[in-house]
Amino acid sequence: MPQIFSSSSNSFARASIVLAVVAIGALGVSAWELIADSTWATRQGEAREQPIPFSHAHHVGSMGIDCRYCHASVENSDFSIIPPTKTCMNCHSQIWINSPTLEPVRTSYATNTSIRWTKVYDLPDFVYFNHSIHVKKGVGCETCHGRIDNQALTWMQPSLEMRWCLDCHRHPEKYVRPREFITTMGYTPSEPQEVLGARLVKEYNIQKLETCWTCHR
Amino acid sequence: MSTHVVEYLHPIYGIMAEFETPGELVEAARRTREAGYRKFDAYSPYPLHELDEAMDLHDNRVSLATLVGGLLGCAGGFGLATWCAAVAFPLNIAGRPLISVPMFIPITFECTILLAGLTAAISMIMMNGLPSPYHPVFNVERFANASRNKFFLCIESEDTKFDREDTARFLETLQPEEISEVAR
Amino acid sequence: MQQPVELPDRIEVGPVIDEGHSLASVSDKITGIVLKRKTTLGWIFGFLVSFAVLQNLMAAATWLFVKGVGVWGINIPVGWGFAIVNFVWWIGIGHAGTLISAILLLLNQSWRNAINRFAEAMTLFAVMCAGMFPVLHTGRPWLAYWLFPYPNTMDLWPQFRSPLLWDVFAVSTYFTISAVFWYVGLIPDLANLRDTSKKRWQQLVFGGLAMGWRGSARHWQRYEKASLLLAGLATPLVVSVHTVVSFDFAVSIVPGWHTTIFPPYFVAGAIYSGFAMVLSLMIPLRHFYGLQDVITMRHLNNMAKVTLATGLIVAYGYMMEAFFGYFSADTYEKFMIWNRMTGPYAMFYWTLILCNIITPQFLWFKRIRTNVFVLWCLSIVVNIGMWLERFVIVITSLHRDFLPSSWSMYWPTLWDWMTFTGTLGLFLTCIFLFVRVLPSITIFELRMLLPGARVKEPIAQ
Amino acid sequence: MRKKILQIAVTAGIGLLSVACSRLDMQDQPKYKPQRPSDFFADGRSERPPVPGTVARGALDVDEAYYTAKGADGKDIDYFPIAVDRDLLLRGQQRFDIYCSPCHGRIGNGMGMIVRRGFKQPPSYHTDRLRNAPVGHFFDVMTNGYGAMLNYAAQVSVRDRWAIAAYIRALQYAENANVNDLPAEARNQIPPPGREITPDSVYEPLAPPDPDFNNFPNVPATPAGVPGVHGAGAAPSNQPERQ
Amino acid sequence: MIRTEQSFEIAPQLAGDLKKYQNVSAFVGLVFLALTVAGIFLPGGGMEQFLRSYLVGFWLWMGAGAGCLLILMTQYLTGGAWGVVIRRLAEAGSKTLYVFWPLFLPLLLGAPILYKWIGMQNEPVIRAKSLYLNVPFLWGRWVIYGALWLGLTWILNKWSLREDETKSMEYSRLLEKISGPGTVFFFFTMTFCAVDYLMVLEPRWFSTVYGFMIIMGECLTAMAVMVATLAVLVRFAPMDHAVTKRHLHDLGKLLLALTMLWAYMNFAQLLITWSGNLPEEIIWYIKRWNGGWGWVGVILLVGHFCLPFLLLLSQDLKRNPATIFWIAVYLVVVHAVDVFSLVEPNFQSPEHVHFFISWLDITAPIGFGGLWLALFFFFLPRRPLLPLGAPDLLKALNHGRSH
Repeated sequence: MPQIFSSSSNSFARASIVLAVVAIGALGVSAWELIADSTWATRQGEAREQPIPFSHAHHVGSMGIDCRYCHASVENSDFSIIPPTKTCMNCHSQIWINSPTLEPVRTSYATNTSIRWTKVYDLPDFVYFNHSIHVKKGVGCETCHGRIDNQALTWMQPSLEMRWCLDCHRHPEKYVRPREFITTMGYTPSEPQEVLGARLVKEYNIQKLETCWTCHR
Repeated sequence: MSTHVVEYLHPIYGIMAEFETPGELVEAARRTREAGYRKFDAYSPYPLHELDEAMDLHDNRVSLATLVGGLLGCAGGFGLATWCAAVAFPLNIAGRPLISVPMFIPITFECTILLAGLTAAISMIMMNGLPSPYHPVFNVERFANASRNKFFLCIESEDTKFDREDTARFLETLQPEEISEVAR
Repeated sequence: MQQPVELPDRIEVGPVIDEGHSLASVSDKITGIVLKRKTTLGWIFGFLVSFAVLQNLMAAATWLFVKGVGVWGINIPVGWGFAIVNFVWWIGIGHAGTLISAILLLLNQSWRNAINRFAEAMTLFAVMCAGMFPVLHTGRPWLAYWLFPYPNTMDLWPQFRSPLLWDVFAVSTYFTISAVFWYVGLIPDLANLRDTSKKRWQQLVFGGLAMGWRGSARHWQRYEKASLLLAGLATPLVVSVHTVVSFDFAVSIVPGWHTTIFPPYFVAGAIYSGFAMVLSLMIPLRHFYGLQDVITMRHLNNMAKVTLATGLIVAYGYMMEAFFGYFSADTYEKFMIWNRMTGPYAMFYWTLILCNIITPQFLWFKRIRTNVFVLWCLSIVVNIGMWLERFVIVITSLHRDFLPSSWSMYWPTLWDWMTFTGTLGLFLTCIFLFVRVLPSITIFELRMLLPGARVKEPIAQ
Repeated sequence: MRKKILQIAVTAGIGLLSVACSRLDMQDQPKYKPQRPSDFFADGRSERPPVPGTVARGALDVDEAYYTAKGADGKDIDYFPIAVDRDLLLRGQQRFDIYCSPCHGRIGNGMGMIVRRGFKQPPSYHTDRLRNAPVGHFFDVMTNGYGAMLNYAAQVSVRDRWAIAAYIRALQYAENANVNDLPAEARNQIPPPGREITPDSVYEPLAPPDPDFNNFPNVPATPAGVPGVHGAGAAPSNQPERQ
Repeated sequence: MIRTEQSFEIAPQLAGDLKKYQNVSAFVGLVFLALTVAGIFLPGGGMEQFLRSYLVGFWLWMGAGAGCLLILMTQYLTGGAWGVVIRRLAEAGSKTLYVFWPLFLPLLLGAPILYKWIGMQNEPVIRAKSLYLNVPFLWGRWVIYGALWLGLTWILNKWSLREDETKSMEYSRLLEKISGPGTVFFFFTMTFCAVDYLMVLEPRWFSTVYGFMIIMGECLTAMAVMVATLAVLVRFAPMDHAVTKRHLHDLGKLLLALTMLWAYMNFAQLLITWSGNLPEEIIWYIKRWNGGWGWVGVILLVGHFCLPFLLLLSQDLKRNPATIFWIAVYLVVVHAVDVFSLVEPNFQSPEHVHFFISWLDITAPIGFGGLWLALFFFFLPRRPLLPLGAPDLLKALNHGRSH
């Protein structure tokens, strides 16, 4: 008998084809896209453990210390340094000198060894990023790093995905602020951002650099 | 010639006649159509263009679907290239214009072919109601030869003119090798 | 009334199918190869050898992933080495299949019917081998999906003004459409296998793949239409694919690459090597499976003629390159052609001329065309010649480019050779599996060639 | 990176996983970027200090007064070795607010935020001792530290130190200023009595700052009447800076 | 041998018609050629303009004859029903070369006026190719082309008639044998001919695909003329019962294929030259892109490719003699525009590009067309319209009748 399949097999065959197309075509692709874009993959917003539970919320938020007090190279260098232990000791040679939490700092200072901080904003090595030019063109610390004055443990505010970079590179007028408010947290523009941004773009001569070699060099 | 008529409790799918040569099948199909039957089908191990005329088959929907697919592919390919190069990711490459029409033609062409080709194949399969691994005609023992060397004609019970006795008698006048009833 | 006129009724060419076959006999002969024929020792031996050679690819690819593309011989200025040579060679071979199927179907060439299935399968396997090289050449094959346009976190879209992207579209479209065309052609034969096989698992597998094909006239009508449409679409597609491959070179300004004849000349070269490869494979297949009655002398003769014709177009291309090297009066063009002929790779150039232009001239003689063994040897020579052509185009144009300070030599490393031979192994492994598990000749189209298959014989006037 | 983990997983899924997981991506390349650890050097740092005695081309600190604030007699100088102008003062104000105000307070009274949290209170600038101290003294303290205060040489550049010193002088001057010292039009802008100076209000910039703090011109005309300014214009103001 | 009662004689009415076409063509041709020659002395003309327009008209119709020769050889090589039904048309077309080859002479004599390279012997670029580009060799090549083309035409026509008379396989084999090498040599000579008379109009420019491109255009013209003629012939004996719709369909497909090949070669040259953007190459397109010439390009893109492509896709239009006739005629006309745009834009400086056309550019193609068609209709009825000795004649006659 040439009849090999039962009468239910027709629906089964058709359903399985539709299912395969949906599963592979739609779900597979979108799932991959969702995973790659998820905070799980990018580690966006995830507070990272550090050798010392340093709190920006305390130092910036309640003490009002300016960002540049510690990250002193941000205006002049492509790299904004994580401060050397000596910078901590500027104050902690006098206050909290017995705190066990700060023991690694004292040890580091005494033995001249580096504290190994965990890098939170870790750009891929094939990306060239220059802090000083961003600061100079009116990109506030807050624009990328968020309300750091509220972060007890530091987390990454943006996804650091390329499209996040490109968004600002294509539309800087949406983000720039006057230079004197660079380190201001909770900054609100004094006039509508569209007006201010457009003016600053002109005034600071901000170019919309989108070529590959702007960042990948 | 012999006739096997099996009594089924359930209504049957149709009555099937088996022929030895393609000429007989074409002639049978022509006469079946002339006799007023509409819901019937001929089965052959290779395409017989004469059957298209004999059964009055003029289905151009595959061509139409392919044309639509091709046009969509053409517009889609060119649109994709233009959108990517001029809107989503405008980049100066060696001073070429963002919309470099000559350079978009290869991809427009490939997309046209891809979509048209896939549409042709998929629409053919879908319009043929495939996949249908189960089909009543396979219930006939000798239908295994339909893909090998024999020619079959099946008048379906859904035809308004169908009558189990009359149709069987009609098929016998076509002088087939064998007549069988097809279980549903 | 006119005087009666005498017309010649000579049939000069041999039959496309030997006499004595009937509908049942062709069906049983071809399905028998898949269903009944015992797996011979020769097949097992051949398969194992191919599979062993395939391991070269596995090893070479693994090492490539471990170390990076530096294991290959490529460097500045020859950044496109074996990978591109082999890519173009394989994709060229992949052209005969669809060409035979599509163009000959459009032209109603009945001799196509016996060889198209096999040639199409060959196409698929060759394109598989071809596609592997650019992907490996990227250095990070696991990111190959970046080549396609899809919304991504980089906000990046492929560069549609780059011929390399055209290549991605062309090759993937070609593979898809070839696979679809091949599968659509298989459906009626799978139904035949389903109905003929006696083993339950075979019935299930073939039955599932045949999707319940039952040879209905209504189905055939749409089926024929779809086949014709696919053929009509595939024909320009074949041409476009190698055209795009030629654009990979020609759109640049490297002397030796940037020349307008590249598109037609590449397409001809692809068909040339493709037909040569079909001959190289078809002749042993025909011999070992006793298919002399369906793959007749006429097939071989015709394929030899197509090979000769395309070979002559390729020769025309070489001549034009040489002539315009002189006629351009351009320093770089002149130097390029002179360097090809007398430079460090001159040996390759002259071997290529010998293999691609001089040797195939024997095909002018019918005695050569119908001598199966000599024809087979010639087809191998052409395959080697076409490989050398790509080597000469890629390497000699790059290794002496504009700046003499960056001149260098290119030699493939062991890993290059292993990758290349490995793809040969992959190709042959697939071929061996294919001839074992699927009908390598289109049965239903073969039936149409039989004398009794026509409803009425054409009437002479 | 988790993206790498993903890629490893996918790669494994398609059967391409090899021993080379570390090569799966170019996110982490075997190269040194700032502050990246190193297995090669004994101290574990990739950043190397220059060999002692190295002088970068064009960075020879020949001007003793400018770089050390010491005169030929080894005592702190009492003049500014650079031109002092409005831009320098504004720069000094900004730098003071960043680096000094946490302890010294915004007005230099020694009541900064850190002091309120237990740091030893520094002396107010508005004592006679400090009012009479030579400007070189402030520079020297910033460069070498003083008492509980560690040095700020690494954080504040030489030029900025002079700018801060100038600003300290301005603070001292302002603290003892009389309303009559102001020009007539500025006098009108003094807030009416009753508005107190709150910590919030001192956070506001005292004057509209120059937008470009980093590029302030090097040799402007020297304003008259600023105490402690001597030898204006004679200073080697284009000296490269030393940390 | 199969005896058939069927007539293969040319119907008397058709013979009369052909005679009439011949006379009308000859009249039109001579009048317009005379006008063209008069253009040397008339306003809007002049010697150089005359030579340019002469080249436009001459190349279009010489190409039609050469295309017929190539198609004649090709059909011997490929076989197939389409070749059998147009063989006699191709033979008649190829014989026009007997007259058109001497017509190269005005171009050769006027070469110093028409071809700038002759006056540029001191320029390094021209000197570098002086081995090829010199006047004696130009004449020499003309002789070589003539010897080869006329020799091939003569021998193919002769053997074809012999095949008819003797019905012997010997001649069929000879025809096939000569066609192989003949095609090869024709390709090379026609490529060099295109270089000699067209490419060097822009002395520094070169393109390797040029030969292919020109030959495809010639085949297209030739095929269009033959299809148009066949569409007329099918109304009369013997073609009325020999040619089926299927034959027209196949020939229409070949027209479609040639249209696509023409477009393909042009696109290949355009894309590669445009993306390379090298000064010595792009000049050719700059002269055809700016100053109004771009519209000629648009006409060619739409008129020479898009429109015929879409029309020829339709099965019904291909099968209907009336429609395929007009499509074929249209293709000849639009190809004249192509030849015009190959020749005329070269005569302008790249700095000052502007569209221009002389009335001679209209009269010359019409004049040569009349001459060509007169010759064609003169040669056509000299032998049976179908090759009665062709081995696959019967098969060809049955083509399209089996179902």
